[in-house]
Amino acid sequence: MSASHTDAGDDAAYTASVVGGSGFTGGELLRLLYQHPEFDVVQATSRSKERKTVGHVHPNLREMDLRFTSPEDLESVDVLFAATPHGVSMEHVDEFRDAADTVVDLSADFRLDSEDQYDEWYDGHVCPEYLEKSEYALPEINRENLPGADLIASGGCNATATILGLKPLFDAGILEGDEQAVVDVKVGSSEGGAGGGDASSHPERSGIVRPYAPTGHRHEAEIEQFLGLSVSFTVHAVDMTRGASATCHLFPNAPVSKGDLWTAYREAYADEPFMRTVAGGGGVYRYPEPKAVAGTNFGEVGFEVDPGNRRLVVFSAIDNMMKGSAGQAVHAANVALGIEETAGLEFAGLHPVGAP
Amino acid sequence: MSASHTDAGDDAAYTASVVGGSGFTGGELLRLLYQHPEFDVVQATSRSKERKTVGHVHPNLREMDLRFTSPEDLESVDVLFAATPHGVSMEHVDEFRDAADTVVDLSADFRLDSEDQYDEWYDGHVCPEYLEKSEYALPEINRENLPGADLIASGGCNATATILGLKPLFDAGILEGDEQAVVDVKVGSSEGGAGGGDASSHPERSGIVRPYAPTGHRHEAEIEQFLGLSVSFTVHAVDMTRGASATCHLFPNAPVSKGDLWTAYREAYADEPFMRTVAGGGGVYRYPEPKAVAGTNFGEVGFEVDPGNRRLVVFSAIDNMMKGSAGQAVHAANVALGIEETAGLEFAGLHPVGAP
Amino acid sequence: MSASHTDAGDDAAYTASVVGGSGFTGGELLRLLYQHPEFDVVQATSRSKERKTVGHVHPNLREMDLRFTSPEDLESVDVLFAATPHGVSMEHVDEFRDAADTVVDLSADFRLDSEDQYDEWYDGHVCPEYLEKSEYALPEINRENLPGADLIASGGCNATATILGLKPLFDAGILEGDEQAVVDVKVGSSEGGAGGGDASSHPERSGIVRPYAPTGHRHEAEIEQFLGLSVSFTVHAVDMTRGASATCHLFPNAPVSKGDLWTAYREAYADEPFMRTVAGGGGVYRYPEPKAVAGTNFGEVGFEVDPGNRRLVVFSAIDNMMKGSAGQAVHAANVALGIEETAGLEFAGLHPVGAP
Amino acid sequence: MSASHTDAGDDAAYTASVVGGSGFTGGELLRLLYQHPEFDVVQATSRSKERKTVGHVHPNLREMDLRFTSPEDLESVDVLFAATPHGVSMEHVDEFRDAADTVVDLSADFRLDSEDQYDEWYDGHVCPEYLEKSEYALPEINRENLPGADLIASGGCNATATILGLKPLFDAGILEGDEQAVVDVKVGSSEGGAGGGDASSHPERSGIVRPYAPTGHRHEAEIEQFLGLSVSFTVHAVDMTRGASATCHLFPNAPVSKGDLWTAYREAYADEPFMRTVAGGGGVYRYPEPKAVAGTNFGEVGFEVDPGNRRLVVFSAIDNMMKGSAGQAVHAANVALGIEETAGLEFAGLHPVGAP
Amino acid sequence: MAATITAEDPLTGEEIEIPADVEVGEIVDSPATGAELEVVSTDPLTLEEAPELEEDWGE
Amino acid sequence: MAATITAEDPLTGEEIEIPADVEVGEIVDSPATGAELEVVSTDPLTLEEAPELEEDWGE
Ligand SMILES: NC(=O)c1ccc[n+]([C@@H]2O[C@H](COP(=O)([O-])OP(=O)(O)OC[C@H]3O[C@@H](n4cnc5c(N)ncnc54)[C@H](OP(=O)(O)O)[C@@H]3O)[C@@H](O)[C@H]2O)c1
Ligand SMILES: NC(=O)c1ccc[n+]([C@@H]2O[C@H](COP(=O)([O-])OP(=O)(O)OC[C@H]3O[C@@H](n4cnc5c(N)ncnc54)[C@H](OP(=O)(O)O)[C@@H]3O)[C@@H](O)[C@H]2O)c1
Ligand SMILES: NC(=O)c1ccc[n+]([C@@H]2O[C@H](COP(=O)([O-])OP(=O)(O)OC[C@H]3O[C@@H](n4cnc5c(N)ncnc54)[C@H](OP(=O)(O)O)[C@@H]3O)[C@@H](O)[C@H]2O)c1
Ligand SMILES: NC(=O)c1ccc[n+]([C@@H]2O[C@H](COP(=O)([O-])OP(=O)(O)OC[C@H]3O[C@@H](n4cnc5c(N)ncnc54)[C@H](OP(=O)(O)O)[C@@H]3O)[C@@H](O)[C@H]2O)c1
Ligand SMILES: [Zn+2]
Ligand SMILES: [Zn+2]
Repeated sequence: MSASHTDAGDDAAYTASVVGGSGFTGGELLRLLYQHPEFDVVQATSRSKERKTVGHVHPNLREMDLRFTSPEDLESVDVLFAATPHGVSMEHVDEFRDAADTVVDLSADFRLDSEDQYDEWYDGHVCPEYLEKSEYALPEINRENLPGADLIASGGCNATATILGLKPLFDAGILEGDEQAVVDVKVGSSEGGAGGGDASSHPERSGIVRPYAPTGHRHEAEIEQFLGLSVSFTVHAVDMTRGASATCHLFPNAPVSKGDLWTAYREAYADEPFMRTVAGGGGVYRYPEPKAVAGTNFGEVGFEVDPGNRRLVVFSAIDNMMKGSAGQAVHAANVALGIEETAGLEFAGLHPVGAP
Repeated sequence: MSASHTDAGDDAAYTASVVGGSGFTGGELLRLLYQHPEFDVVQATSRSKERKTVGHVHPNLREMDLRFTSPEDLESVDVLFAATPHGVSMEHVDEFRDAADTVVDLSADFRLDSEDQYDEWYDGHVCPEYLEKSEYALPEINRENLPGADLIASGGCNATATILGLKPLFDAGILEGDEQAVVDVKVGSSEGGAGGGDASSHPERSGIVRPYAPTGHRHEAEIEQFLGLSVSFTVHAVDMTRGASATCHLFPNAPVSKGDLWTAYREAYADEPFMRTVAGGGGVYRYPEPKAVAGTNFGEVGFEVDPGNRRLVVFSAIDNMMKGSAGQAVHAANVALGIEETAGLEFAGLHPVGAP
Repeated sequence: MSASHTDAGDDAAYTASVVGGSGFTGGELLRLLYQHPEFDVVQATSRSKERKTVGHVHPNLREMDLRFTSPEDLESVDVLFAATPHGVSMEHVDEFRDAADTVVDLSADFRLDSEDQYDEWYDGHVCPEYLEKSEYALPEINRENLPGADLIASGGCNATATILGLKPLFDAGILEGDEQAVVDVKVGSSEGGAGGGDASSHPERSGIVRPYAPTGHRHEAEIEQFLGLSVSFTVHAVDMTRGASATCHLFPNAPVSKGDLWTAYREAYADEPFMRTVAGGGGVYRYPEPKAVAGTNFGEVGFEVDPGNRRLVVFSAIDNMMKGSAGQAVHAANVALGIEETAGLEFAGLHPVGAP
Repeated sequence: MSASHTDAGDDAAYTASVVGGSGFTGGELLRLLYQHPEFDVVQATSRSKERKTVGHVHPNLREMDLRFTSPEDLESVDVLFAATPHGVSMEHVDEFRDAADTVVDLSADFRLDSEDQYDEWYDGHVCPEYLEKSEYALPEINRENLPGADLIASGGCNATATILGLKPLFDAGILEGDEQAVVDVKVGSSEGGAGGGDASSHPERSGIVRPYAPTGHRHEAEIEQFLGLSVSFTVHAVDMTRGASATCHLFPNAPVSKGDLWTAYREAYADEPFMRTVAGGGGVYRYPEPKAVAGTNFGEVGFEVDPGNRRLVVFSAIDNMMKGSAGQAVHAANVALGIEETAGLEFAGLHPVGAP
Repeated sequence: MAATITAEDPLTGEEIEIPADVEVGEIVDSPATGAELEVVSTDPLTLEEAPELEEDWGE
Repeated sequence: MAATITAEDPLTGEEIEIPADVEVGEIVDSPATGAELEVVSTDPLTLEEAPELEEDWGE
């Protein structure tokens, strides 16, 4: 018997399955659900790893007694988490909903509100009728609509980082939506998923600062949908495995002080269990950093004012695999089902930690 | 209120303090105890960071509502953990024992049995009378003596990795103690502690394979004490922050098969909650690796036979900050106090994870 | 005798010394001058490493037969390179000029034109009379004034990256100076120099995206001086040792096409021996990256247009130790002395290379 | 015109081609030959990158005016370098020799002396008649046979590191061949070549200490052939891109002092242009390290004695892409053709440098 | 989860659980060793180690 | 833990807890901002931001 065998077994309130369990976010879902007091994982799918143990792919889960099965044979569960590439869930959503009361999808397939947006930013949508029904997972902006939701769309990692950084400014009226906004994002290699190509091999991907989405990143759509702000978005790949860090350069219409900002962020996040504001001060970790939240569901936000340029800089850092996907998905499921919000998500992270 | 505020408060059975709480292993102790159901942390000491919050130094613990105090003013607690450099605990052990019923020391000060060994490997000892009383923390080799122990010496990280790798071979009679044994160790930068010098600056320490203890490493003493085997020990620094990986090249007196080895390791570790045997097979993670256990209290051991050279190779991997120090210390305290062994140590680790 | 002993000995046309030879850029100067056909290094100073060999500090220069001496005892040379922290050269400039006909300073001490600027951005200046006499080293913007110059100020690394990226846009009239300009910079750990503090230890510095100059970076002054553009500047530390990458988010007054941009950059850099334009195309390396120029004196610039946001994104990448300091300094010295511009600077760089 | 355009054009004495020019060692060959005073590169082959420029794949060679062509259409040259996977050269050796007077092969195909060895360690050989004719490239052990050689086999990178470390001990009679010898090797990701699989993706390959060849590595054959010593060989992958570091744990029949060792290594390498002995002393870099030779053709060797275990530890470090393959190949070609040995190989390396 | 049956791991001698519907020629992995095991017969259920292709790194 | 008293964080306006025995001139840090705060008076207890030395990186 193993230490991590906190598998709640018969005590668990809900059964769960993970479609796409051999992928990176699928592995994180399995880890979180396996150690979650209220979930019992009964299925993980993979086409390429069928019959192999979960530990074969995810070495941190060697203790888990589960083998991948085909996504063709979905078992009936309370909650199905889908961690498949864009396009898969929209194809299979009816099967998913037949198999489970609640479907939580990590892809972009149900994040946007209208078919038009999918036509503009993606390659259209095959079941636009679900777009109205689905709820965006991020509790910090959509908590009130999650209880009882049966189709939940977990946010994009870079969009999540950006939205978490900027939302308090809209709530406080510091931003109104017509401002110039540059968002310069730095991400780790796990954002690319387990697939990877030439550019993600270790020799080519180590030590880089590589513009991978210079313009036109699809997460602009989510940000605009939720904040009403059109952002100039650029994403760089840097040398870490986990982490998304968004630096937002903003030009508010009226001057703003650090005190105003502290008030705005306190208002927004003082009661949020997973949000921290870090804005200057002493020591090594003075602003948000992905390292400080690696492996956790925490988000860090912070800011600095630049009066000379009438600029406001907002920093936001998350673990793309946690707050940016699997952790957000479990958080939303907790809220949807009425479970304690932080259940299964308490891990505080590590210090020191290298390039997690 | 914070997600990681699993601080057990009034429910916790035991109070605890951490002397040396601003250091690397001290930070890990704080993290583990903070999220431990049976402990309530009431004090963390630091001379250089007095009055600063714990989160000032350890950004993963920003939620923790505790400030460093001076080690001169120790509060009364049930268990005092000392995470100070070699030599400090032996100077202060009487104060520590006055302040606490149980003292768990992470340094080398109480690991060896006799003053002679300290004369040979260190610079002597100032209170050798405690050497007989103290118990080595590693439950896998000393579980039966831990219940009720009031002075516990947590093992050296490299010694722990080596002992865990080799012990099953002694139990099974495959090794007897007179064999040639080369142990080639690779470690991360957190082994050096928070101090660091020129050699541990990022530009000088990145990307290295650097022989840092070519010969004469003091952990040889612990290994010999517990296994009765004299090992040829060499330690290299490599580019990771957490992790110790020991490769043991052994020349048994009689031929040994993989089947024999599987039997030996199963006998030794099948019931151990934190030990995994990983020896060949498919996928990416076929042998023990520090990445696979980073952030956790797990140890991985594995082996391969090399009949052409009549050699047996044993691999062992741990997180030096966890199984190699803070995790081992908490594990031993759990056993000493009769708490569930795995309490507070269930974290399964992350995948993927970079250079944690 | 050694392979790298291309030390030109009696054939070399000029003698040179390096003040601050034990530092990071000082080490690069020594390497470049040692292998330069027209220079003979006769002195390298260090107070802390006096009497030690150059190879003691810089392991790549173990073959070099030179020991550090005190900066108090400067020898007479043709060219003195100073690679000391800000403030040292302004104190010692008269001694430097007594010792050498040509002084090339790598610090910020002689980069700005007026005492006012030093009052605003630094802590004033002790010999403002030299500010008019000194020439900025970067040949791409100041080649015509370098021949015969006797006091040369090598540019700031982040300023150099930014200026190289933006200058073609001013030459071509695409930018005029009144535009909104956000410059988001990512730098490696060697920018901090050999000193380093807590924040630059390997465990704390690995795997980071850390805002280290959120606003108010002093390089804004250089950029404004040369381009007449006020930039909103933010610098992040990321996990590499060498490299500075500047992403400039610009909002030109009139729309601009990729064709216009190709023309502008071709005009500016087609005849420049060290500038490459990389803007889209296939393969792994489609935009400027520090990895692609690591160890070299090359600069890469590139761009992308974002019509939806009326934005122009310019990327610029250099090795901060080369094009951003030591390489730029030698390049300028070559031009000043009438030596072949590329002499000693031909190294093409490495592929693959990790986090150089 | 470009800085690195030291392409000797009409002055170059020899024409050269690189078969497998899109691979990692092929790229290094192109870089070295491009900047070599005596070579003019006329062809680089790639099947998958046919018609693309060399710079498309190797960003450090963007200035090079050459496109990949098919290996089916070999041009006539003085020297053909083959940097293809094991098995390709033995299939095509006659075509290669038709196209060129001198063939330098980087694969294992012509390194061993007899067909028997290929039967034992590889999958046999298709043209064993060449095995007697080919010369091993490493000048440090085979310089006298290289002049005029027309088929040259560049050594294995791990074998090269080991042989360079141990040879002085055989020359000096310190080792005789019947000793116990453990060789524990740590290598970077470029050893795997540009292909790579799941295990070499950045997320899976970062921060590892991974046993990739626990036993039975084929380089044992080369080592035994040249030293007459059977070595217990284990190879680990660690987090760097370039570099191979071999730690040899040896048990000599008679005691040996550090003085004896210094004498042995001085005898062996004092006149070697690319070998350094580094064995203790002060500073950060006290023993051989791959970082100290990254990007160069240098090899570092060093040692320490462990009288307690009657052990001798030898460290050896090279850049696998240079001294371990492309550099060694060019070095051998220089010797074979009577060119200055160090021509084109003078680069001294970088300091600081991260994980090159 | 789908039905499972037990078989002996040919490497370690342990009893392991594998899916009940395996067919001859299928590959499953051993949870203890991670090794790939080939189903060489279903009656009696017999597994054998399936040697993976050796990687040929860095030679 | 030792006794604490509350004071107002001059940066954020929040009430923060600091050790009861602070003296004028001492530095404590603000838990919310991490900023260094100097005790400029104890009666009434008043804190001011203590500007840290700027790092002078990479210029
Ligand atoms: N990685 C991140 O940081 C991140 C963050 C936010 C959101 N997301 C989103 O989360 C989703 C998963 O991302 P990831 O990074 O985990 O990807 P990944 O590592 O590539 O994993 C994809 C998973 O889906 C499975 N799969 C692929 N095609 C399938 C199909 N047609 N039917 C059923 N299963 C299929 C794969 O396994 P088999 O091929 O073996 O079946 C694999 O288990 C994506 O939509 C991504 O955009 C990812
Ligand atoms: N790092 C590892 O992987 C590892 C593994 C196994 C065992 N260990 C052992 O664990 C112990 C701590 O290691 P570490 O890596 O955590 O070291 P560290 O990061 O250097 O921390 C040392 C701590 O001790 C405090 N301290 C130093 N001198 C003291 C003194 N004279 N009195 C009271 N406190 C003092 C320091 O804080 P102030 O100076 O501010 O008081 C700091 O909090 C060492 O004995 C080490 O050998 C470490
Ligand atoms: N690092 C970069 O990427 C970069 C880029 C552009 C510009 N720069 C500029 O280049 C200069 C050097 O930077 P660095 O990174 O090479 O710094 P560094 O590594 O810290 O080296 C500084 C050197 O100056 C010497 N030194 C310090 N104080 C001195 C004094 N008062 N008198 C004489 N020598 C003194 C030091 O040696 P001793 O203390 O032993 O004498 C050392 O050799 C700085 O002005 C920096 O802003 C650096
Ligand atoms: N990497 C090292 O550190 C190292 C060290 C010592 C020795 N070596 C040896 O050097 C050789 C090359 O290694 P590498 O790491 O450079 O490999 P690599 O990166 O995989 O490159 C292999 C090259 O060979 C070409 N190629 C593959 N199959 C071919 C075929 N059948 N006919 C013609 N061309 C073919 C490939 O291009 P296309 O497929 O596009 O034609 C590519 O250009 C190997 O034999 C290796 O063992 C490598
Ligand atoms: Zn690193
Ligand atoms: Zn890395």
